[in-house]
Amino acid sequence: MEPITIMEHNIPITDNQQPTTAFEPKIMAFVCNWCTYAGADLAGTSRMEYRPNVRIIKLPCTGRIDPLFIIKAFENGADGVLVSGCHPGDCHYTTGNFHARRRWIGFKNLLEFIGIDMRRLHFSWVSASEAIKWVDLINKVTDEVKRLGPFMEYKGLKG
Amino acid sequence: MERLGAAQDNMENVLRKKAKDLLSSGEVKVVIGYGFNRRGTHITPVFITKPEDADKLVFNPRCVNNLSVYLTRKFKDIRAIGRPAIVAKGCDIKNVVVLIAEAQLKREDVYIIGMACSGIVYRQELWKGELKPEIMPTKCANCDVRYPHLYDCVLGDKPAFVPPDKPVGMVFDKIAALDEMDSAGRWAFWIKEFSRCIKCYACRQVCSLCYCERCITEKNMPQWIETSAHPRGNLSWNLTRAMHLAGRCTFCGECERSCPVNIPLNLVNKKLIQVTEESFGFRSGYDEKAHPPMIVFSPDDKENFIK
Amino acid sequence: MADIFLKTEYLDRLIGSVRQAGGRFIAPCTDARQTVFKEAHAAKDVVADYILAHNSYKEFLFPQTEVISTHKVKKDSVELKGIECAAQGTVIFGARPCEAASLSALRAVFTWDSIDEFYTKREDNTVVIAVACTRGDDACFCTTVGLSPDSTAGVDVMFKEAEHGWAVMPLTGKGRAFVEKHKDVFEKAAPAVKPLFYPEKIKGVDIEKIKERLSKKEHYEDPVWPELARKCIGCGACTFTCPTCHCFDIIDEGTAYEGERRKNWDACQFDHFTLHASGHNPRDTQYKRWRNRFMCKFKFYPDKFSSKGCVGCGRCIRVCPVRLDITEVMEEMSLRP
Amino acid sequence: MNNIYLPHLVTIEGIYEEAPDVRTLSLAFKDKALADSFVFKTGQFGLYSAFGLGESTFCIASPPTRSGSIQCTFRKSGRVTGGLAGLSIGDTMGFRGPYGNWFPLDEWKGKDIVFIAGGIGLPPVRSVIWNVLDRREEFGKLTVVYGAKTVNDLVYKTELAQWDERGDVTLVQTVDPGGETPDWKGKIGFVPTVLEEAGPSPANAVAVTCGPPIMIKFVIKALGKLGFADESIYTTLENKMKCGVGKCGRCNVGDIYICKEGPVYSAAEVKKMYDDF
Repeated sequence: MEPITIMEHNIPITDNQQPTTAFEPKIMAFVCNWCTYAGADLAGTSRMEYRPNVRIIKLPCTGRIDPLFIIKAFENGADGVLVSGCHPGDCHYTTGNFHARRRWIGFKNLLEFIGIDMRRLHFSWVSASEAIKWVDLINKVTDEVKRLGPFMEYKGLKG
Repeated sequence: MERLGAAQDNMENVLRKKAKDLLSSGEVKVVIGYGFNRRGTHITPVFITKPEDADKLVFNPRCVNNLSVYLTRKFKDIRAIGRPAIVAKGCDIKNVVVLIAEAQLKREDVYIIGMACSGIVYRQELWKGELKPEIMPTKCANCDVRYPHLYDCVLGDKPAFVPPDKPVGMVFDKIAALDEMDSAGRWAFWIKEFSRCIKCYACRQVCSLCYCERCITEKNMPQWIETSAHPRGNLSWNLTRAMHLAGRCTFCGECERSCPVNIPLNLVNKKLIQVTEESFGFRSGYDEKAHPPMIVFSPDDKENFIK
Repeated sequence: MADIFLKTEYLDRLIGSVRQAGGRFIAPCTDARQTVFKEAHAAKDVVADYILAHNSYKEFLFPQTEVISTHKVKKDSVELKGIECAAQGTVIFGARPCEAASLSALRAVFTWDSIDEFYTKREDNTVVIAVACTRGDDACFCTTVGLSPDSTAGVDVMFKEAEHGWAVMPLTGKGRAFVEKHKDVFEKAAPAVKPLFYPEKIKGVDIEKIKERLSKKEHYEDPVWPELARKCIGCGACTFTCPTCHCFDIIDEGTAYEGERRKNWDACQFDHFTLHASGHNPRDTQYKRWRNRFMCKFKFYPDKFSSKGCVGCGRCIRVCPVRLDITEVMEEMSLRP
Repeated sequence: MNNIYLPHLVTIEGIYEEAPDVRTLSLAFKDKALADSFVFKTGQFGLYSAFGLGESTFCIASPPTRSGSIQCTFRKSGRVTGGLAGLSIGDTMGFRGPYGNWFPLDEWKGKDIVFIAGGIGLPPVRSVIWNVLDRREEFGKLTVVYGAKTVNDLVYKTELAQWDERGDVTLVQTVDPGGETPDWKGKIGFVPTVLEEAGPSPANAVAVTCGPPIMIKFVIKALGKLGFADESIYTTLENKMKCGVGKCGRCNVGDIYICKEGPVYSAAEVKKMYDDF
């Protein structure tokens, strides 16, 4: 899967989908360059098969993942969002993922309090060698969001 | 640091005298305080620059504003006057503490006149001549800084009030009620509340911790937050503002008080205060030397959701 | 048509009658612990005991955000569609005479030279029913700006409170047609109306004097401006609740491939309102922005559109987080030589 | 339906790099009938849309004497101009206008004209210059004083060379101190000072100026020193605009709406204005 670039122009991720049996969710994955992306790469070069629903945006570090990215992904029609980076202690920049973890603790609680279904938002640590973990994660997240159906609550927020 | 004891009814006199002294000695150039409006019906911020005007200062339960907003760099005109003194309740001083911690202000650049406080009204309109618990905001019911914690001089006698062990008040009750709901219920509640938002940005402007000269919503390359006041743009704005205040908000309640459409912003802010306290053991506004929790980390931060 | 009366219990039938004809019935209702103009579905929604709705009803004529065009960007062309404003028949009930007077100001700005149909179509399809004030508070100052609790500017039908109902006075063609259309709910009677509340005229305020003063270029440098507006925090609460403020922004929303252009409320109090791309800002400090709003109300509108810029409803005073009182500035401007 | 905010679709026919981040777009209306009927006067402006990003206001930089297409010149500085700069030849954008008033060229017949521009203020003046050059015989002596921060920032470099070569235009170019290159032949100094040095005669002459607001203020002063009457100094003021038609409320200088009663004013009118630009 070709990663798409950061949303300078808000590249649309979805068309208007109606809940059908053939619903294929759009999952946005924000991953760090050094661990999770390399892990996903390993999955690809190892010819592992996983659900094609995920769109990966690669960032230098999880510390770069602004909570706004997640809001924007939902605004632009993502049905689920996955955020993933190096395991604590393994950050390429030493501490980026520690900062990210703090931020996510706040943000996850905030979104939960606002009422966003936490089955649509996943956080994980996937290292460069964990291709199998990545594949399992994507399959699990995709299946879970697929069961939930399209994120109509957010998509319904029109002007 | 000076302690000027005074009974509640004599505090104003002590305050005026102090302000007069500060201005005439040239120690400060302006006293940011509270005064009556011209018709004497409401309390409004006043800026006293001449000793003879110090008698305009008042202090009573209707002094709801958090004047620390005037210490931020948004107010260049006020900074240009010279060193300010600020009349501040304990809860307002918490914001001054955060401003100092975040290097927006040097401790020596402000003279803090701390006011011993017995509580304020939630909104001035509720004042009917007597301060009753039902017209007081939740912050007052749990206040541990009725006698200020950081000051150059403090006025008034130490109030006997002791905050309850377990926090009480409407905000806590509502947060508990929301926590009880399922996510669909919370979503419905918040979308309804945020949908009223008119993007007047009173919440941002009145907040002393929203001191950015260019707010994220004014950044348009790309336009992260849609400026339209439709439910999608409103949700994005309110979530982002809450997140930007995470670990910094002191629960002064100014945003909710200022909101012309009564969005219960205190709930979101208090929720995040609870989260930062539980997760990082941090309480904002008490220590001007402590780093705000979102700019530091601990390798031992605990969470249960990162798989 | 004389001596028309609407019984309190018949308000429900009036609402039903309007809604049956496909119209919106906007009235002061309770929402989030305050009285606001909202669509009422039945008389039980309508609040009777209020001074002034918290918001201005301008949002039903000039919505906070509305789509003006949509576009789709294709590989080598753009599909552009203008939106035609579908103006639903609207009845505004329970407006106060002060805010009704603001319509001429809005109409003037939206129709001078080019005509903004988004506004005019809605206004044409709106009947304003004002209820003369029997209550007020210390922020009311209609009498100071030359209006009164039963002034008729902009009002299509005037209601005056009486025992068990309202005395009804259609004032315009639109108003007469409205009463005629829903004649079944009205009856013939001439009850005694309740006494009106006249806010005290603020001593020392002279609108003409203010205007004269504002006409002098020197007042721009008057050191009193920074002082008067010092406490202003630069939010848009006053402008967004003001019935005459009309400034807006035009922005594009959507993705790189499709989206819409919107007209959104904007406020002259925001620091980025007049900021040039070069970084130059003609109104770079808050007092200049505040001065502009004040002048807009008391000089530009009266001069340019011969209409009232300020109708004295007092919303900006009530809603201001720091209680910056426009009447105090008016007083100051009248007092100064 | 009459939607005053709906732009016309135009195709980009040409793109010219003028200076770093400054480019000119040549635009043709998609609608043939409109292309034929479209008229404007020099000094008027329009709103240019990059769809999905928004609208920006620039003057029409081409003269009305050259029909067929209109041109705009802008500096890439924000969301919309960034988007416009990203378009290529053949792409579609939006245009609405012409709006505002214009330079009273017909009143200037037989007079000398002094053009003073700074930086990105040349485009509106350029429209007048070409308009005047296309009707050269109707006017007297022409002087152009143009300055920019650096040599590189001078816009319309080829046209400046053309004007220099013509012989019937006196061109004085200047750059701010420090902005010169080793082979710079023009002057070094700020526009108002250079203007005073050039000392164009005020007799039977009008002056046209555009540039940053601060430059305009000083140029008007300098022209006054040279003996120009306020009535014979013209400038174009451009404030931030969103609607272009006197509704959105942000371009006003005091009670004057630049978009409707401007953008072209004489210095006499400018001096009457509130100091709010």
